[in-house]
Amino acid sequence: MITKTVNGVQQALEGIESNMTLMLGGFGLSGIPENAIAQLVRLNVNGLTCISNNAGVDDFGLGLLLQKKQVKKMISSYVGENAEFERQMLSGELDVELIPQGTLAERCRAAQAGFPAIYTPAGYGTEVAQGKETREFDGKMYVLEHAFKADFAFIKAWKGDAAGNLIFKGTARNFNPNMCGAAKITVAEVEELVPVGTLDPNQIHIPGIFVQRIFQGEQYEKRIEQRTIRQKG
Amino acid sequence: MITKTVNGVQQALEGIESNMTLMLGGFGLSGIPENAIAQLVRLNVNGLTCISNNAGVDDFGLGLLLQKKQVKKMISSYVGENAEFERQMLSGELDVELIPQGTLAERCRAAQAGFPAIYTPAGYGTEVAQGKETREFDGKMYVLEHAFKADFAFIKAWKGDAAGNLIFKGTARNFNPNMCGAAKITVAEVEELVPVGTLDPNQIHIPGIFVQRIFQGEQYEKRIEQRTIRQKG
Amino acid sequence: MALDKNQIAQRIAREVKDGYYVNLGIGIPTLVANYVQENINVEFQSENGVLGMGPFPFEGEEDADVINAGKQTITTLPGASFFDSATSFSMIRGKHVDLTILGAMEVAQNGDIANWKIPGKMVKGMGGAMDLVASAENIIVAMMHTNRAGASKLLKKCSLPLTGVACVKKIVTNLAVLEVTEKGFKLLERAPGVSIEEIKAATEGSLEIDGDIDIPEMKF
Amino acid sequence: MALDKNQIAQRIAREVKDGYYVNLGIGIPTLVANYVQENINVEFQSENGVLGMGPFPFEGEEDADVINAGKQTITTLPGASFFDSATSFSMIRGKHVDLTILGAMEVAQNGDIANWKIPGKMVKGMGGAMDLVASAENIIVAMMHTNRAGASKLLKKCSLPLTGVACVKKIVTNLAVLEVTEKGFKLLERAPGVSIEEIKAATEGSLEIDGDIDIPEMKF
Repeated sequence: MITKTVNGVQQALEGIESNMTLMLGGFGLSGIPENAIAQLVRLNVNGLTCISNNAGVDDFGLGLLLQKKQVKKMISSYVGENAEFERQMLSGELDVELIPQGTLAERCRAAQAGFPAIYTPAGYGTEVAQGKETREFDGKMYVLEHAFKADFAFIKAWKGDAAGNLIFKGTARNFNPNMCGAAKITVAEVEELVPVGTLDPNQIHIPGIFVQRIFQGEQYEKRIEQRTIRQKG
Repeated sequence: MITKTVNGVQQALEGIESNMTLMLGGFGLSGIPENAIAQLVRLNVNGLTCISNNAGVDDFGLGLLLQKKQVKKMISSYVGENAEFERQMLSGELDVELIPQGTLAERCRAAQAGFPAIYTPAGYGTEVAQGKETREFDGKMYVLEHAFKADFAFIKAWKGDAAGNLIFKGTARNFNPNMCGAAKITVAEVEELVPVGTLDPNQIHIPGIFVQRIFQGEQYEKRIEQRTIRQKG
Repeated sequence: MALDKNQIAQRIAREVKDGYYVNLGIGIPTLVANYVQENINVEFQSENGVLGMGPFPFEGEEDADVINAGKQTITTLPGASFFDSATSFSMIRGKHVDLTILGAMEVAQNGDIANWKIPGKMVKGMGGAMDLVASAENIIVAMMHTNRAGASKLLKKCSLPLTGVACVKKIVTNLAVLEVTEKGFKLLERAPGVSIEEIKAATEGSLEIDGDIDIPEMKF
Repeated sequence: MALDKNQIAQRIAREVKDGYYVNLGIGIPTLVANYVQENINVEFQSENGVLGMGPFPFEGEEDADVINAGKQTITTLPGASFFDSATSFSMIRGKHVDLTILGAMEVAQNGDIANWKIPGKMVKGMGGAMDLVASAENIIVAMMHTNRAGASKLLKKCSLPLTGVACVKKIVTNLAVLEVTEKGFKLLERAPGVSIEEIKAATEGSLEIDGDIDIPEMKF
């Protein structure tokens, strides 16, 4: 078995440099690589391009990197919950490329799976398709979208083992599996690193081959953005 | 919850007609839809186009359909274990389109996921690419391959529930998940139909939305093609 | 009398048929779930990766790992499943989701929709909306007939950047139910007590009316 | 003396490095697993959907649901995983598999490979071979230097229909280890006791030899 375990978040992020392109899993604040983000803040690398569906909130998630002006460009589908983000975007400090959510997922998957580009109907006839090749198949129009190229992918999983195998929980899965193996180096952090052989080979969401480094995160806040409840009875 | 359960294999195959295009899961004889194949033989539909990685053996799997000359065309990656197949192919009775295994999987997945076509490097510069569009991305050449269009997909899973959720076992998974939702009607047969709520929502390989009909197969032979063993001690 | 948001949702719920997989956008569409007929089977998909969404959790049972696309804590029903984002949009792009209900800033009489960007204002992004409108077979828009300034949102041509082209099939507003046809917005139903004249006045796009007297009031 | 099949496999095993994910084709490549150094960590992938393959099962422990791409019953090792065919070829196409070892009917001096079809004979199909050779960064061919008729299998140009173009990096035969370079087949090693003249005679393609005396015999 090939071992992917590293000794904590410091070793996990070795090789990170300013101006790199990063993929970060998560939807809203759910399933985000909290420990890797904290380490990016500590390392104070900047000029980063971040591929992530959302941009966190002011004081959590990618918002922490934005506060410290470490991000040069965001590639996201929705960035609506972050005042500092808004300020930097409107002032022109931050470059933002908004792309459809399904296109974001599939450009990651294309990188993971060795496809150079995909044809998707999303965004045809809109400004998202401007400057891009479009093409008709069976009477429907599609836009050619290219696979992402990233240096690091930061993944948050629920459980994992030393072989790099990952299991996700609930909707914290989201983009995480699609980003595994989609960058030069995939770093997975897990809530629980379990002994090899504990995970059922039949029930592994991401085989270890897609992961280069794995560690158990020191702690997880797992903040809830919209706490919606109903009354009992 | 939307219920997909049908009353056995007869109801599962309602609507099957001669000259249809079918997808059939399985690799070798592992994970093949044994009950659906038996019913296709009973219904005696013919002129079928079968998309399936392999063609079974003389007296099992798709070989049963070939024996009865129900198949007009096979789209497969490897067909080497079947004498009747060879006879029909060499005599010109059977049309055979051989395509790379990864291309087969991804043309199914494209149909499932609403992609019209994909660019794959497999087969570039070979006769597989003849007459097909080729294109360079980043200095590497790719072949444009189109999504399959099929009438029925016959899937074999290990466990499933009335919602159509499926779990596969071991390497019997193979093409089965990629064919779910890739045809107009997806028919899943399972070894065990379990009560809804039994399957962990986190551990479902194929969500029920990709399946139209599900039933528990009457019996499974699960024949082994190459029984390889080692000696104890 | 014009409908309120809950009544719009209630009217749209009648479009949700037995056996439908449905994706609900944020806002009025979310309310539709409250009004779906109890004797039919429907499953709600949320594009962040869940099928078989249930109601909000009871207090103390919220799970940060179980949310919907609006980032709200949710529960799941028996038969539910979780999956990754690529699989989620395979369901959408592959037309496995039967009905998409979403809000809009503008709809054009050819079915174009604009609902993600107002030039000069902070742009939050399209999220999954562009994938949904580019792929869904059946798209219903839930919105007010006019904007806050009183201007029609049913236009000859959208003025805002588009989310998708020629994709909207039906619109339910506070005033009317309309179908997008080759001739423009075909008036199907009026809100109770709302006159055809009122609807005409609030619709900038071409309004197609088959015999004025026959336009029925909405039923719930 | 020319190597036998097991010795070819044994020599190739030296090319398998610590941390490699390896895909082994049918035939001689399958034997490579028996000779991998014990002190390194390697995982074997089989394209039908398993990573972390172990040895054959003990009698009575065969499982029809656990096979390799050769349709043989296998076992899995701790840390193994099962997956679908699309994911399997994502590993291959996405260059996550480090090394592919496969057999060939012919290899050309530019790295072209032919191993799936002989015109006029029954064609069994390419299986996963075309995906493997089109994608792998590192491809080693294991084969006899000549065919049964004694003709060279290392050619200027393949005569059989190709499986892939300009993809083979290294060839290990019963006579030699050769690298595919811009100048042709570069002779790296000789089988013990096999002369350079013998190798020259058995190689139809351009053979590049850096100083005749220095070509070492293979080490195992």
